[in-house]
Amino acid sequence: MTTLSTDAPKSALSRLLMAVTHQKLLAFASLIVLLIGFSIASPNFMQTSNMIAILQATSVNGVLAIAVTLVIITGGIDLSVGTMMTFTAVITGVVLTFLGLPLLFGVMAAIATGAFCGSCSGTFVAKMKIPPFIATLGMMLILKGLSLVISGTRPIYFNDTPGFSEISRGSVLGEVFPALPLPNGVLILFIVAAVAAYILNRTVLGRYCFALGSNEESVRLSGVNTDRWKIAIYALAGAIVGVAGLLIASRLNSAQPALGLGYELEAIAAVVIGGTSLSGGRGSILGSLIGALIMAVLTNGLRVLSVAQEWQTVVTGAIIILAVYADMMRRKPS
Amino acid sequence: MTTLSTDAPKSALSRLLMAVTHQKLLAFASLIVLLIGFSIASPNFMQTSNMIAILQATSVNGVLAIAVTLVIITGGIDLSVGTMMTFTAVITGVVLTFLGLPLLFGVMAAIATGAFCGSCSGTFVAKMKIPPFIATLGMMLILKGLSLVISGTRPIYFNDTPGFSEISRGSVLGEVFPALPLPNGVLILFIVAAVAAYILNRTVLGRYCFALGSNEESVRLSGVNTDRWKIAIYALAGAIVGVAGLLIASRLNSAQPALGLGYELEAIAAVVIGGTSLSGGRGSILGSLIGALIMAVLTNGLRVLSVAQEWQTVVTGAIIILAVYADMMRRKPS
Amino acid sequence: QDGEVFIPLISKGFQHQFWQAVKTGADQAAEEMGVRITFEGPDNETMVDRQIDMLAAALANNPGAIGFAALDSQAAIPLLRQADEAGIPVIAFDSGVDSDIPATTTTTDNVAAASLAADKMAELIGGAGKVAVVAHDQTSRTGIDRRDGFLNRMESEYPEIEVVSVQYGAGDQLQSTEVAKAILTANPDLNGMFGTNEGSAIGIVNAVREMGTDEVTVIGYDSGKAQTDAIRSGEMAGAITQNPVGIGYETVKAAIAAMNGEELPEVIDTGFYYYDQSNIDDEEIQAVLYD
Amino acid sequence: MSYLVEMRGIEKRFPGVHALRSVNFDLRAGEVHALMGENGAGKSTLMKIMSGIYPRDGGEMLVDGHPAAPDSPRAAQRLGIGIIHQELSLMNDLTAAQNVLIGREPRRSFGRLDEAALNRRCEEIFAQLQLRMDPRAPVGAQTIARQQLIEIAKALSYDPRVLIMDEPTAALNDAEIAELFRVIDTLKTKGVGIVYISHRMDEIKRIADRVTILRDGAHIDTLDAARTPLSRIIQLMVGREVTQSAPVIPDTSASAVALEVRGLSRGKEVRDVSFSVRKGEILGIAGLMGAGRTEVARIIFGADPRDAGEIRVAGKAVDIRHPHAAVQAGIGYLSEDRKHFGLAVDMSVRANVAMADLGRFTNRAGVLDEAAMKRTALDYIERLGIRTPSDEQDVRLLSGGNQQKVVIAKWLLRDCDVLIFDEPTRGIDVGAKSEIYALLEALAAQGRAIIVISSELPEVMRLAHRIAVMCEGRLTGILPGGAETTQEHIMELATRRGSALTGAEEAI
Ligand SMILES: Nc1ncnc2c1ncn2[C@@H]1O[C@H](COP(=O)(O)OP(=O)(O)OP(=O)(O)O)[C@@H](O)[C@H]1O
Ligand SMILES: Nc1ncnc2c1ncn2[C@@H]1O[C@H](COP(=O)(O)OP(=O)(O)OP(=O)(O)O)[C@@H](O)[C@H]1O
Ligand SMILES: [Mg+2]
Ligand SMILES: [Mg+2]
Repeated sequence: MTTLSTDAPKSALSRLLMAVTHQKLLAFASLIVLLIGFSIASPNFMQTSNMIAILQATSVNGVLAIAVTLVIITGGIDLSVGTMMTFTAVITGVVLTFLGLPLLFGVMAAIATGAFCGSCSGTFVAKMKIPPFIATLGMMLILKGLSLVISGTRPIYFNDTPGFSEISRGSVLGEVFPALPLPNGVLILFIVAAVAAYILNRTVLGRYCFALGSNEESVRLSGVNTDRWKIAIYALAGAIVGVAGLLIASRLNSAQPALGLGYELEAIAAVVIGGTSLSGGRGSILGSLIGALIMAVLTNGLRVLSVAQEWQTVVTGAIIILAVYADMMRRKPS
Repeated sequence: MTTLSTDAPKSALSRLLMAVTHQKLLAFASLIVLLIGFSIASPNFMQTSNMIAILQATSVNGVLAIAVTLVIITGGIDLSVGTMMTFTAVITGVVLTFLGLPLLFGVMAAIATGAFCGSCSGTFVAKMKIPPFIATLGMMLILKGLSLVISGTRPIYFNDTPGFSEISRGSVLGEVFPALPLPNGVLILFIVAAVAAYILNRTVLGRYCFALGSNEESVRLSGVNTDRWKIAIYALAGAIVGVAGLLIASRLNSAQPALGLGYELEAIAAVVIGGTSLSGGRGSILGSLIGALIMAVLTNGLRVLSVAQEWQTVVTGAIIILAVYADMMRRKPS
Repeated sequence: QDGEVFIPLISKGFQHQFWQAVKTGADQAAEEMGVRITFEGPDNETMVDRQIDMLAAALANNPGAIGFAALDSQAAIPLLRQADEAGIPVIAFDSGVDSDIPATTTTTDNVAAASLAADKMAELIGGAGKVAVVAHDQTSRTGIDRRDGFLNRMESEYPEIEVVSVQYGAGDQLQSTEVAKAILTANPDLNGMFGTNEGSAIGIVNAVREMGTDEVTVIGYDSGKAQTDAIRSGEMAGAITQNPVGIGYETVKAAIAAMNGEELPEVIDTGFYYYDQSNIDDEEIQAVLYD
Repeated sequence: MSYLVEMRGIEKRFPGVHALRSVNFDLRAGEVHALMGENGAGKSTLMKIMSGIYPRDGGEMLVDGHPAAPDSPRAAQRLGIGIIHQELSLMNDLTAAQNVLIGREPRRSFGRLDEAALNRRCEEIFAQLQLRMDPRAPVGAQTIARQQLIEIAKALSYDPRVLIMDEPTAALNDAEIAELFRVIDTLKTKGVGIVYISHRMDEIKRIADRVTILRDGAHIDTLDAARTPLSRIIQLMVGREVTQSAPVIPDTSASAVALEVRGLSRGKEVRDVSFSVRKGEILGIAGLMGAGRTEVARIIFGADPRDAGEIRVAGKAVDIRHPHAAVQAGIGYLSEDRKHFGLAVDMSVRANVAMADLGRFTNRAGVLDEAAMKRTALDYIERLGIRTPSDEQDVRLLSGGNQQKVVIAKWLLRDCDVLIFDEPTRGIDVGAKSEIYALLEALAAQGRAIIVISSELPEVMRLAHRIAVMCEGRLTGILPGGAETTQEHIMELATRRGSALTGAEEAI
């Protein structure tokens, strides 16, 4: 019932703890239960390398989920994140491989492309009053097609930019603390999450995010230029999608133009499992992060257990429902 | 502002005309513009056989869109329609091919299975208070897995039930009026649409559909057993999905257990293009039908024009946005 | 446009490199023989009814002949019959259609190709040990044939080799990477892995790279730059390749022959090859690789 | 004497709020029992317990002398208890008839609806209320006043033995109030017991038989309405004397014109409206329901488009197409519908107060200064007496009147040169009302131009320096404020239909 957005300033750690205990307790508890369950079921599950594998598997979906969280809190939805991620990767490929520019330009191109695509969706929604579902569905198709057109329907490899695959695979942290060989991709996920949470809870942009989702008309009648803020939020989400594009391109050392469809549902699912309401006005980055982790743990665990693929799907569906049900149960008395 | 639901009783035809002119004018106009445009661009487009192909391509998505419309009007969403359709087809396969029961049992099994799955989703939403997005996402996964489990991951063919493929492919109408060789599948789509529109606008169930989407709390405070009605609506939607399962199984003369993912987005898109609001309370079956037709005409037309496949996607995305924008423009002054 | 011969090819997919290579071959033939082709396929190999809609739209355009790679051969029969009645020859490609309508089928034997992969795997790991399969699809014809070809060969010929896990990554490189990593986690003593298409094979290579294990023998399928690079660098032991360009080329060629009423063999086998570091630069192999 | 309903020692706690402390309340058949108290005193909470919406934490409730504990609205309906809620709760996409008879639709076989019978029954109910409304009219397109009437019709349609009315007249004006009172009289003669909550003190004298007063969640007294002077009731409610003063009308003829509108038109709702307000002046706009006052304000504020007309702020023509343009030009507008247009109810008091002026709390990097926002919010909570456990409470959880105060705080903070208040004191208690009047007067004294739209004539006459009157979209006249203008003068202009327009010109 309460949102993280309105808490008084406290130390970051105590806020995190508070959030986990008060807010996300059960989504978090579901995560713990899953971890314990899988550890008992398979001795191979709880290894450092597998934990790192899970975190790495979370990184792309986690970043996408963070982007979608912002849009969902405004009361919208973004179906284009999957193909937009691919599109930013393809543009990065054009900049780095076709044009041969230095790494930094590729990074900037991905983020700028994402922000631009996001602001297009935002304009459709805010200025042209197209329902977010349709605006971003259209964007999803347009970007999917454009990725294929620009890349000539073949992958673009980053072999000429040696540092590129380090973006996700290298481990800056591991170099400093050899005991903590966390891949950069995971580090980037956490940094994006921290920045997004800060923006959401501490800045005007974040405030309007919640306000638009809560009651857009009332915000408009408060004399706020709601259109402009909405476009800004979609653009920010797009920029974050650009980061996801970098992560996936770096991990595959290539821009795969056909990839991307289906990632949007997974990201939205992570957001909703994390307790963000699809009707807007409520939600948190931490929740989405936990949601994305739950999904990654679930998939990884079932695979490590070698559960037959068809049953994996059934079990995943059932656990998603149960996890959210547990969360609902907790909230009910309030 | 107005809904089809609230019209005074008039003759069916005049209501239809009124609906088209007052309500869906622009979605309908978009459809006409597309038809004219494609006819001019390709002489092969406006042939009887191609028109029938378009209608047939609409039939499955149209029926799914009708099912989703009911759920969306209550303010929910149904992501499970695609895999639920497959699941009902698989169960039909079990009944007809594995058990060798007569055709009628297969038909009843499909519809009953759909209604049962729908009432499960409905129970998750109404009783367990799980957000519809998650409840039906879970169902989507569960049913996808179960279809594979039950079928043994291979298609079930209906070769032992000769009449089965007539359900969608035969033409009762064509036998009576040889000039009108409309396949049964299309006829069934129209019948389902007519029945659903009747239920929506003329029965208590339909009334509560709109009422729940409009203000659920107020309905509850009026002493209505909202949970029961909500479950009933999801079950009805499920039964309609069962019809779609029959149509696709009959068209492919087989139950394809892996099919279904992605159909939900297309159905929802048809609904939204048809003017139904995702926030509930407003919408019409006719609109969803037109929405499904727009999508089928678009896809078919671009193919007949031999547009390169990657550009087809781009154009489809852009036209969907434009069609809805045109519709918004019209509504603005009101 | 008038008088021009038009041959639409309805494939099983579009975006995958394999299908793009088929398209390249078809385009080549079309250019050489002065016909116009289109090449279309659904997003993934489950969308049987979407493929039927594509076939229907293709028939509306008065084609001279049709190339068709059936996702499910039974489902398309009414439309194929319609084509037959209209005198439009149908050429099946990639996999056959259970019907005598197609004038010919240009294909490779996926089962035999996967059996060859099993033989090579057995040879490389010394006839005993644990292997796993990352397949691209659980229900499509190619997915089933390649998986079963490999599994059956292992079972019948190499009793010492245990297949510990078969999982599916939808041909998506990222998903296949996660699948392969989970398999490696669950089976630290794994000796070999087989990926049934390009995406699956690259996924395995990625997983091995990210997990830092180097005792695993990887055998792939199809080609593509990442795969040939992995073979050159030794990360992948070798791979099976079909001749997708040849399939596309032969399909168009056969279509024109059929239009001209020429006699065609029942099956045009375009063959498959195993390639590794030793023969990757051979002319014969280079001709069938794509990237 | 037996009671219809008797509540004893009722306790209710919310997180941070002890809303009811051992409250006693009883209701006889055929009486109107007024429930009075300041904003947040616990009136709505007590009634929600009676009607089965909230469970009680302690105490007992007897219906017809038997213990009862309705645990749902449906259970309460079965006991014969009906309620008209303070907040509108209608299904906007449905028609009036569909709303009124929700759950009790006339049916034919197989769950088919008998829409004709539905509309007929609804028409009958409307006829009882002498309400002229098409049962087929969609509710979402109605003004709040008419929505309120639909809520009343809905409650009546249950034929309750106990009818709770929680501020039914807050959105109504005199004609409809008179109609409502007539209906109440009929109900009384039928033996229905009525609980009546209102902040309009004059109404208590007109219809109440007994009065119960709550303060801070505690039962203060139950008195005979006829024998207790109003001033005594107010004193018991507020805990102090509230003095009513006549307006002191300053001479503003020399001040600059702050806002001038000329020939404002939009469809049939607003036709050729022209007026001006000077700095330091309070202009009241009176009129009957649907006269177009809200529409004029929304057009000036850029919330709705206009067909024709010119708006000048401080002498300069401005082109206002969006509310943010209006705010930039120095115009603020407080909407009459706080729930839909005034508040983000899921957000905290602090966030809502700052909403219209976030720029003030933002540094160049876009980071918000929470501490400053907290200080400001606490300051307004103090100044306006907003009853809330903290500035971080969700606005949704405040009582209706306190929510209204939050909206007022929001616009006071924004500090515009021209402020338009549409029904600013809707649902606000007497004590707080006089505070708000004082605030408005202070703002005017600082040189702001203020427009107050109100359906309460006494309020307009108490506040306004000049009174503009509208009827059917036209401005029919502008009267001077002060003692010489009477209610009759205003009503004469408010009912002057189109044909009499020429006469109105002279009245200006
Ligand atoms: N659901 C709730 N959760 C928390 N606090 C609540 C809730 N409902 C009411 N309150 C608090 O209980 C107190 C009593 O509220 P109530 O709505 O009964 O006041 P009221 O007398 O009806 O006031 P008004 O005249 O403004 O309508 C208020 O302080 C309010 O903030
Ligand atoms: N949301 C709306 N949709 C349709 N018509 C409306 C709407 N709001 C107001 N109207 C109509 O516009 C006209 C002017 O209404 P407006 O609300 O401006 O009057 P008002 O003088 O402010 O009266 P009130 O006391 O009801 O607020 C009326 O005929 C009313 O029915
Ligand atoms: Mg109240
Ligand atoms: Mg008004």
